[in-house]
Amino acid sequence: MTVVSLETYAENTWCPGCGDFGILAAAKAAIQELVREGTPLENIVILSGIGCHGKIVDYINVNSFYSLHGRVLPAATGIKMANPELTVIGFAGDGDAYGEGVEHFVFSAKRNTDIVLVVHNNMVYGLTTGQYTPTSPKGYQGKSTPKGSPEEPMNPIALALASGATFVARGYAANKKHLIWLIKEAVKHRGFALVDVLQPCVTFYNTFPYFSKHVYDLQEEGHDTSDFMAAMEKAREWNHRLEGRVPIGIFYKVEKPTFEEELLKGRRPRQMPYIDTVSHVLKQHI
Amino acid sequence: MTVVSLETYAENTWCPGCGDFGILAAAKAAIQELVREGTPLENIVILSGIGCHGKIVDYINVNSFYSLHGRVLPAATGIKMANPELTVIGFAGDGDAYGEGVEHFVFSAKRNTDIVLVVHNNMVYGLTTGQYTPTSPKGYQGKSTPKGSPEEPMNPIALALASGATFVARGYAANKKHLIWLIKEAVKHRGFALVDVLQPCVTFYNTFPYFSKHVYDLQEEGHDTSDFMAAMEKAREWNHRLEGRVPIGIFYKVEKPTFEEELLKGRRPRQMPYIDTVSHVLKQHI
Amino acid sequence: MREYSVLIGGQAGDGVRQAGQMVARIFNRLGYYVFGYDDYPSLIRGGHNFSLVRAAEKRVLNHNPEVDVIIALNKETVEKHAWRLNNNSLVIFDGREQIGVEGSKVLAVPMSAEVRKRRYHPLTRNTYALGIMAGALQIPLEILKDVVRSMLRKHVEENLELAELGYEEGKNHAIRRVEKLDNDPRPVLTGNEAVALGAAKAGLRFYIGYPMTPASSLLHYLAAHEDELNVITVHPENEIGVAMMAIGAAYAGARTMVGTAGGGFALMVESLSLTGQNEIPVVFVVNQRPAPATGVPTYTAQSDLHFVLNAGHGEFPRVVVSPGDVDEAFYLAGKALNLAWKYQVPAIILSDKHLAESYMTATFDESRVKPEEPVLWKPNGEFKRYLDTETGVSPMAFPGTPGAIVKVTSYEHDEYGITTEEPEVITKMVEKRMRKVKYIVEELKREETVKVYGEGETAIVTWGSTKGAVVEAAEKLGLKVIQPLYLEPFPTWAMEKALKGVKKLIDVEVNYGGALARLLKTYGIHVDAKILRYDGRPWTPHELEEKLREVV
Amino acid sequence: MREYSVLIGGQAGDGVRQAGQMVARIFNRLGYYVFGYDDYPSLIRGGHNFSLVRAAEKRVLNHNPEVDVIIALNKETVEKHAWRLNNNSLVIFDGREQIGVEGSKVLAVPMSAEVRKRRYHPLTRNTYALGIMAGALQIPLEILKDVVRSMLRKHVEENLELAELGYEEGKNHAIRRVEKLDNDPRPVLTGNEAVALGAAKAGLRFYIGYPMTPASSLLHYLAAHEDELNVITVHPENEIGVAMMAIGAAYAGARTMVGTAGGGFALMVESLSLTGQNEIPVVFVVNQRPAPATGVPTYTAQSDLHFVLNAGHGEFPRVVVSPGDVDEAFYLAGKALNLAWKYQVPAIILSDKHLAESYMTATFDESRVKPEEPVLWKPNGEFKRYLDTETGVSPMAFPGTPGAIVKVTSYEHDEYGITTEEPEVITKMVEKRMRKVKYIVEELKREETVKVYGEGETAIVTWGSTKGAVVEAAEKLGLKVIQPLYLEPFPTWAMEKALKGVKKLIDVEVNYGGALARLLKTYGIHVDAKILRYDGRPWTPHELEEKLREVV
Ligand SMILES: Cc1ncc(C[n+]2csc(CCOP(=O)(O)OP(=O)(O)O)c2C)c(N)n1
Ligand SMILES: Cc1ncc(C[n+]2csc(CCOP(=O)(O)OP(=O)(O)O)c2C)c(N)n1
Ligand code: SF4
Ligand code: SF4
Ligand SMILES: [Mg+2]
Ligand SMILES: [Mg+2]
Repeated sequence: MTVVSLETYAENTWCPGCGDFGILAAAKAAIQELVREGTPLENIVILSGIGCHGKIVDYINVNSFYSLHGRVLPAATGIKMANPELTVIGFAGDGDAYGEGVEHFVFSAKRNTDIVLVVHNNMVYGLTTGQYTPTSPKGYQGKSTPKGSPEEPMNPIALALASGATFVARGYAANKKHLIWLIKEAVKHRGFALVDVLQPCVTFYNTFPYFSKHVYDLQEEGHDTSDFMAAMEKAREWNHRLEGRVPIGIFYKVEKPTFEEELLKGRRPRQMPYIDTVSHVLKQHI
Repeated sequence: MTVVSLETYAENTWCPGCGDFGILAAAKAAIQELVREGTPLENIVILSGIGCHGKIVDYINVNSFYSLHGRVLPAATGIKMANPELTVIGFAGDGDAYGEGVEHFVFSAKRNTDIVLVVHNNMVYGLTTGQYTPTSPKGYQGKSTPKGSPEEPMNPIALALASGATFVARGYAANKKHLIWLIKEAVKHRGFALVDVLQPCVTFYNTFPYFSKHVYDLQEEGHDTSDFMAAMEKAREWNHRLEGRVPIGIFYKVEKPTFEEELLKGRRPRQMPYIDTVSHVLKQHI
Repeated sequence: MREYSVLIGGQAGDGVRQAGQMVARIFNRLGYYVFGYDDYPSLIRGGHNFSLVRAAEKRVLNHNPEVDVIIALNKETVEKHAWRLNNNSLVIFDGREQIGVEGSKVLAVPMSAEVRKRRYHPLTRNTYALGIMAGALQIPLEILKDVVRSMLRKHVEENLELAELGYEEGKNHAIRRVEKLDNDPRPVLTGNEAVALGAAKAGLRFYIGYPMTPASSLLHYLAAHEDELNVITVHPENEIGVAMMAIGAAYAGARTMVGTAGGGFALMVESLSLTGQNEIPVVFVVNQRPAPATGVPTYTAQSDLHFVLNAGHGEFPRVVVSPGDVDEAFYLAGKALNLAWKYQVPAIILSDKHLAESYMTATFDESRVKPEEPVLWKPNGEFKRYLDTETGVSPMAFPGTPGAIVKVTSYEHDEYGITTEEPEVITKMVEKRMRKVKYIVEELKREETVKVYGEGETAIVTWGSTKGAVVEAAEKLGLKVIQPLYLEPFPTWAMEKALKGVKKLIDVEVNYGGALARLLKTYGIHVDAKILRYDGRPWTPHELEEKLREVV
Repeated sequence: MREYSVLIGGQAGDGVRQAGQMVARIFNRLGYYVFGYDDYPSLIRGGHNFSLVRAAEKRVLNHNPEVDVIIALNKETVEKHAWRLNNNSLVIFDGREQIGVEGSKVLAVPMSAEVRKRRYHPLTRNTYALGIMAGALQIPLEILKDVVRSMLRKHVEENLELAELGYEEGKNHAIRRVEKLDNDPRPVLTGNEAVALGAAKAGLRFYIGYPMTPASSLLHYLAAHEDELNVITVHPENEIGVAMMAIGAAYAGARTMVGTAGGGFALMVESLSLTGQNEIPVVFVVNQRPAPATGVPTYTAQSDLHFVLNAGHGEFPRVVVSPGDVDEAFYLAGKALNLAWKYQVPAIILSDKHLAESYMTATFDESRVKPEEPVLWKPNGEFKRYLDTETGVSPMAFPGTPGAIVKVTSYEHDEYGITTEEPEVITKMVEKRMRKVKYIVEELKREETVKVYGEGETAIVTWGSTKGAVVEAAEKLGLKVIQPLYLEPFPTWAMEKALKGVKKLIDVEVNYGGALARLLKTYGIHVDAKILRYDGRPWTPHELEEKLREVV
């Protein structure tokens, strides 16, 4: 059994100890397993936004689309609809996916495009030096909010649920095995799959100590992933304050038709022939 | 008791019978009552997006900001934070608020800015001739989706709840009295208030017959507006299919600090003096 | 030149536009060249809409403000447009009321009443009116019936019946006989339709659009013709979604076009810049309308030229084409898509409401447009998405290709697509991308990039839809007309040739500042006078003639 | 001219930038003019960062690539920068290792080890190094201590202790004595800080920004100084939110500025166009960096000029200023805010990474900037938000004003702000708005709009931060320098004057295409040669001198 190498020559420039390493390791392992299980490597495409997280595409030797800040999802949707045979996995930051481009988050969930979104949720803008993001707790003091963030954090799990996502999960960057499992489950799920990952930023917001103590596994404790209201309850159990227990695992999972199925209705864009003539249409204009 | 006149000379160009007339009448009546109850007319500002609904600002003789498509909310937020004494009421379309600019919707709810958003939810883009919007039912055939919309509709009530809105309500354009009450309640509420209004578009999607039969009043049937999960249940009871009963009224209402309170911390931007010198700051640079 | 003009006026919702198109088709089948202009405010019901249809022996690219027939679906139409009537003209009026219009014959027929009586769909009234017109102009009834059958899907029998009824009435008041000419009927297309077909012929796979006047009809048209054209249409959440989906789809190998007006394009500017960095080909249709901001959404303008030429942060090559009629729209749309793919650059089709929504006789040769081959990676050796080549164009592969790892990026990068901050690599990659301009120019030198009409020492320079009115006015006055079809890369070589012998150059546009004149100045070409309007209305030859006489 | 240059290099996270600023302040207190340049890749820890600080008797606006002292916080710094050393220079190296650098004295001190031993914060190492430097350059220890006390908030005692320790070691290896000059210390500011203070002095009330290098520090600075400057800062969901909030706040009467880089500005373009239609004054700071797209985010460029000049659909007046140093940044920020409010137009402060983040001695006279009165409505008679006046400027009122109903709109509108589609009204309103340009120009004619340095028949034309290097190189070569401070409305009158007697004109910029040269061409000014770079790095006088010699 050979393992495909996913190394690139790009120098890794994350801070030592950054939670992103955990996500990178899990993502690579998940991709390797997917390939081993039969997905052609060339059919895998990863995307990223702009931020520390975004560098992940430089570190995995697979097709990639390093997008704009906040714009992973519409690009991923375009890729998937042009070639539904591809496995499309987006990596985004919390500033990226939940802030700058949250409209695409809402709509990807609504459409149920068959793509995976892994959010490196470090509760800060890492690359621009630690300002508050949509998931920072109220009162968070970053350079743009020295008096403390004036806003309650967003609850992305609840938002994904309310937006119509069919697979909603949370992982933790330090739980590699669990995260590999989540990413693979998300890939196997037909439809939009959110994997929000608690990703401590050791430089600006080191949440490792807290999360390592307080995360618990939803699946271990028992949770009905087909029950929307139960998922919503669980989503509301914790919301980005370093207080209380933090559920990780799959919150919700249901099957629904995907966007590209409904859009393409069996057409295969890459195989469709170019038209030879427009004369049949011109006739309608006479 | 005198009633302030809110007429303008602008010719009304809505289609005869349009649900927008109901919203206009209710909005005017609500404003008149607010003025009668003590709000200075000059302290009221209304905004609109672009679409049929947008014309409402031309039809009410009060301060107004005819915004861009999808951009009512950030403009409203800017107005409110620069002058918290103003009563700020935005009117937006469903394409406008739930599509083009839905990120601002999520964030206005999250921030709890003390503004009102009245959405003319006709489930179509009216002004651009009837294409599907985020709230059109799946399968809706508009000119951009002659084969039927490939997407499930968005549930704006659920989205507002998940985003953190503190006042979430639905009205019906044909229930004027109820709508006046809702708008006034929304204005009186301290924080972000959504009034989603079922607004039949007689030209492209005449839902009057359906709604007139199927709406029911949440408050009449009894509903605990302080219970988030109950509100979420009610939100999910109906979602833009012409099927089943349609709850209107207040889904949810809680008190939380507002954005401008948290941001301004007592400062009054319009009263703050201009600084005379920057020498005290320059000193720090020596 | 034999020519006829017909105005149909009524309220929004009265089917004025369709009636106009039917008139155009009638004349088309009589062998005439046609042009139809729609004037409508931004509302859905009510207000005042009118269509001006002109038919002529020779190709016409503009409407004539003066008309031979007015079909007045309401009284307002007569009041607003009586000034357009010439002698021996006819007014077909829906009503019993006797209205007097000097020098014209008025046929007051209570059409609505008749339609209501029969409980027919209100829009059948238009066919009734067209029947009257056909009768009065002695146009064979069969032609009208044919048009009804080919254009209408619903209530066909009722329409045919009313056509006949109207015809009988019209016959009794014949004012003239429109002769049938010896030409075969040709397709009548709007600019948007021509762009759609040109792009489809060049291999368009996805059209992605968010509704916006005057680009919505491009989305609607392609959506309605998906299966006939092998195009898939998508209507996303907003214009940022549009542009980013398009870039994603093109990255995956699908020829993709998006369309919008200036305001929607404004939201795509960051994405446009992305295509400049990641070298993914996307075509943007930008249909101008009066701005800034929402402006006057259903009217026309040419005020986004410099915006489109300079949109996006940073420097990167782009192609900007400017069609002036449906033939050019067809060819240039095809060319834009091909250039985008051959050079991996964004291409912009800059049109405007007047071209996008007006309909006119098409005479293009569709065989001239086909998908041209991009530079594709041959699966031997290593794949580098940004291989530094002589032309600056790197062979492409798409995800799903065994052996190729396709890494694209918004960052400055090396040949593999890995981020770089090294000054030497940055320099090299900037030069790689910018080098393409030279090769695009070489290709364009083999194309028609500047059109010249007529000759003489006094020339008018113009662009886009305005060329229709300009060429016609210039013909009358014996002036030369120069019309660049490409605005970027700017065809200096062809302009130079076109300007040979020109002593006086007059600029005609639909904007305040003279955008083309400003552009020309960057290339060392000075105009001697500018004729500009910026009221949302297109120039007509008649108005222009006057203005031109003043400056010539 | 007495001048010294110091380089501090290390990893991101080592506090290189702050150490550089401390060096600058030390020399500042010695009466020198200073300039500091930071070079850092886009990462948070690791990589290689360096600061180049130059101190001189005369005002300097650029760094010197050659240095007298290198403070090497790691070995990489020595390897990368040894070429910069001149004779009799000093390397202060953190380590025990003996490293040889030709012609220079190397002081290897195990500073980290020492810091670790004492369990001090790792960043205190920098003060240790500065102590050594102070000792070796015979700079009074008290000055360093003063700088520590004024700049550092944490671990002050430890830092003071290490300063002393280092000083003692450095003293033993003194290489030279930096004389104290007879000047008072002056404020040392970055371009962003100067813009912040200039705007604050002109009455700024809200600064709204979404983080983006190199504009983030403008947001951070104002956020940190809210109470000292009476400014309120807001960080919204994205740049569209930023721009729209700003327009809302300005509509409500608050002077508001936003700031971003090219990519963020790209997202504001639709809103910019809105300000063109609704005439609400907003100031946009656009700090350029290499693009397209994400590009090279922490480096510099001047490649957004035409984008900024032409951004937005439709035609509307705008003001674009281009500061080249902190004094100009202060004045022009104030002026931009005042012009925006006096003429109700958008104003853009076009800067770049090199100016925005480099720090230098400020010599401006703050009394020259203050809030200038906009045209306000006097509460008598009817209020018309878009009253058509001679200057095109309509008296403003804000919501909350009894008697005034303030209706603003993105649509074309009449004087009350009610939507119009009437051609006459459209024409009138377009002209009303565009008329303002004339009055802005009249005001600008009373301002310094073009700077001229030196004289001669050969002149260099340049803009923005590049002027620093250009002026210095030109001085050496005896060339004249012309620097427009306003790019829109373009000061043709002042350029004409500046160009009098110039026979040869050389353009120097940091971009590929020669953006300023292209702009000049539109105004009939031709450059004879262009000296361009586009590798993300600013020009230095030394490099320029060489290039200039080639073309002069
Ligand atoms: C349109 C735009 N705005 C702003 C930026 C600047 N920017 C780069 S990364 C970043 C924040 C990233 O935060 P997040 O998405 O949470 O990613 P992280 O760095 O935390 O992984 C920002 C604001 C940008 N690149 N593009
Ligand atoms: C950025 C932008 N995109 C598109 C448009 C075109 N447009 C105008 S109104 C409208 C749809 C309006 O639909 P909705 O918000 O539901 O309002 P309604 O007309 O139904 O009241 C669109 C797409 C625009 N004005 N601006
Ligand atoms: S700044 Fe934070 S998120 Fe970014 S690499 Fe460092 S630790 Fe990771
Ligand atoms: S199109 Fe629909 S929403 Fe618009 S005015 Fe007519 S009925 Fe109302
Ligand atoms: Mg983050
Ligand atoms: Mg709607």
